[in-house]
Amino acid sequence: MAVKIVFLGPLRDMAGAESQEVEAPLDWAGLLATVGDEVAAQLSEERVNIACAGRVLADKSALQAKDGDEVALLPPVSGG
Amino acid sequence: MAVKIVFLGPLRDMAGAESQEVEAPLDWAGLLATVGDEVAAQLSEERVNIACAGRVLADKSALQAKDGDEVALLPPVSGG
Amino acid sequence: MKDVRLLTEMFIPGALVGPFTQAHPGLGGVCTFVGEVRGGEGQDTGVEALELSHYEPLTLRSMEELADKAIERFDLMGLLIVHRVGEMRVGEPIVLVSAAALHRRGAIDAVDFCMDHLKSAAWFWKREKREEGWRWIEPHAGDYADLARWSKKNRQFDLDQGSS
Amino acid sequence: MKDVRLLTEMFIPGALVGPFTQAHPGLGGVCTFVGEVRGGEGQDTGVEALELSHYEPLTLRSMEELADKAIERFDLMGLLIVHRVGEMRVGEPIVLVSAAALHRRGAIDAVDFCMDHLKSAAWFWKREKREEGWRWIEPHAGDYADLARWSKKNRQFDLDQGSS
Repeated sequence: MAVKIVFLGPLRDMAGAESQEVEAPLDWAGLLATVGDEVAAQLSEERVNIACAGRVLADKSALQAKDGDEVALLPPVSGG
Repeated sequence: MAVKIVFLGPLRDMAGAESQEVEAPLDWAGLLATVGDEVAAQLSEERVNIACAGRVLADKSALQAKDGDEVALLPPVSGG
Repeated sequence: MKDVRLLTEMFIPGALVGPFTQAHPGLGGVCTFVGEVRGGEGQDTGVEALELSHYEPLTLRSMEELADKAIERFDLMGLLIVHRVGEMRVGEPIVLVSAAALHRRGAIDAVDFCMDHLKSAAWFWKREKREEGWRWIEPHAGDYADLARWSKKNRQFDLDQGSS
Repeated sequence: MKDVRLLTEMFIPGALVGPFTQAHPGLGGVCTFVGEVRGGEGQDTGVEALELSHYEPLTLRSMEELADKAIERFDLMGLLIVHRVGEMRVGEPIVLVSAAALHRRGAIDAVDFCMDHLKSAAWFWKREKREEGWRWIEPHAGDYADLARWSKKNRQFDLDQGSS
């Protein structure tokens, strides 16, 4: 297994894919290096969140995804 | 025809009647003298309103009911 | 569409809200409040029945005026106000307010506004039947406070005083 | 009774609100908000369809947590939250929140609270289809302001950040 990066909402269009599999482990620097410049720029914005293994990270830069984890990139939401 | 005084809500129980017919014309002093002490005491309270001919009076003491008018005594409301 | 009704018979909220919603294609949201006679099963309130009386020459007209105010103030596409009068049993609906608007804030606020006014500034008088007999209900202090939220002048009543 | 649902198919609000109301005998009031896809007849918005996507590992859980908060905060007897995902046409319901309480204020405020949170603090992403194609929608500044009303700290987001 590996780490699966999932692109949500508008980030999906930006990445040109729904998801991407990368080698474990994956940290913040590794994530930024993997997703391409445009998505990486978005990730640096405060209003874009990251979830790892079903939990939203309070501090994105503390990302430590291990084998089998799903990392979701969550842009600003718009429900209702 | 005369002036019809209509008792609403709890004032109906107090007056012991739904309505009462009196000689026209009827002014504030006449009304107080007609309806009995208990209802008269209620009418003096600010939160009790009076309508004459389908209009709520901004100043109760300005009541001037003429032949055929209906005078409604409106205690504090409780709808919904 | 303004639809204001005083009903003397039991009504089914869903049977009114469905057609009301359908009548406003293009709406963004509909907010509905239904008030029922509290008590009965699971609620030891002791209330057996409720009676709402009103003063016909004023009641419907004041509800119409309330509806006009709400439609203008909250930019509504439609407003439905239904109020029962007469004797009701526990669980029966007393009042229904449904507001249709392009945006949710207008719809929700309009329902809030209308309910506060119907509670303590419309010409209804309520009494409850308990084991010991009938008892008149006055609005609570909380109802007056709710009403005052809508008035800059914080007047206790916001009724149309007519032309007198 | 807490009832939280994510639906992939069209739903009829009345078919859910009726049974929800029946399930709470003794209630004082039920407030319901239904949001629909705006546009179409009489509304020249140009929207042909709407798509709501979500992130399944978070969405339903965050809605459940929102419901728990609202039930406690507003002393509710019951709360129903239904949210569509997938592609919807103009006029179809997107979201339904229905709150049952002993008193109207709790029911109305709970609906207001839940809608504000679903609008800008739940894991949904919305895009619209117009003649020129699909376009992603972000929450408006007004939605953030609405949400901030419920928070003493005025934080922009009020999402559960989990245990991380």
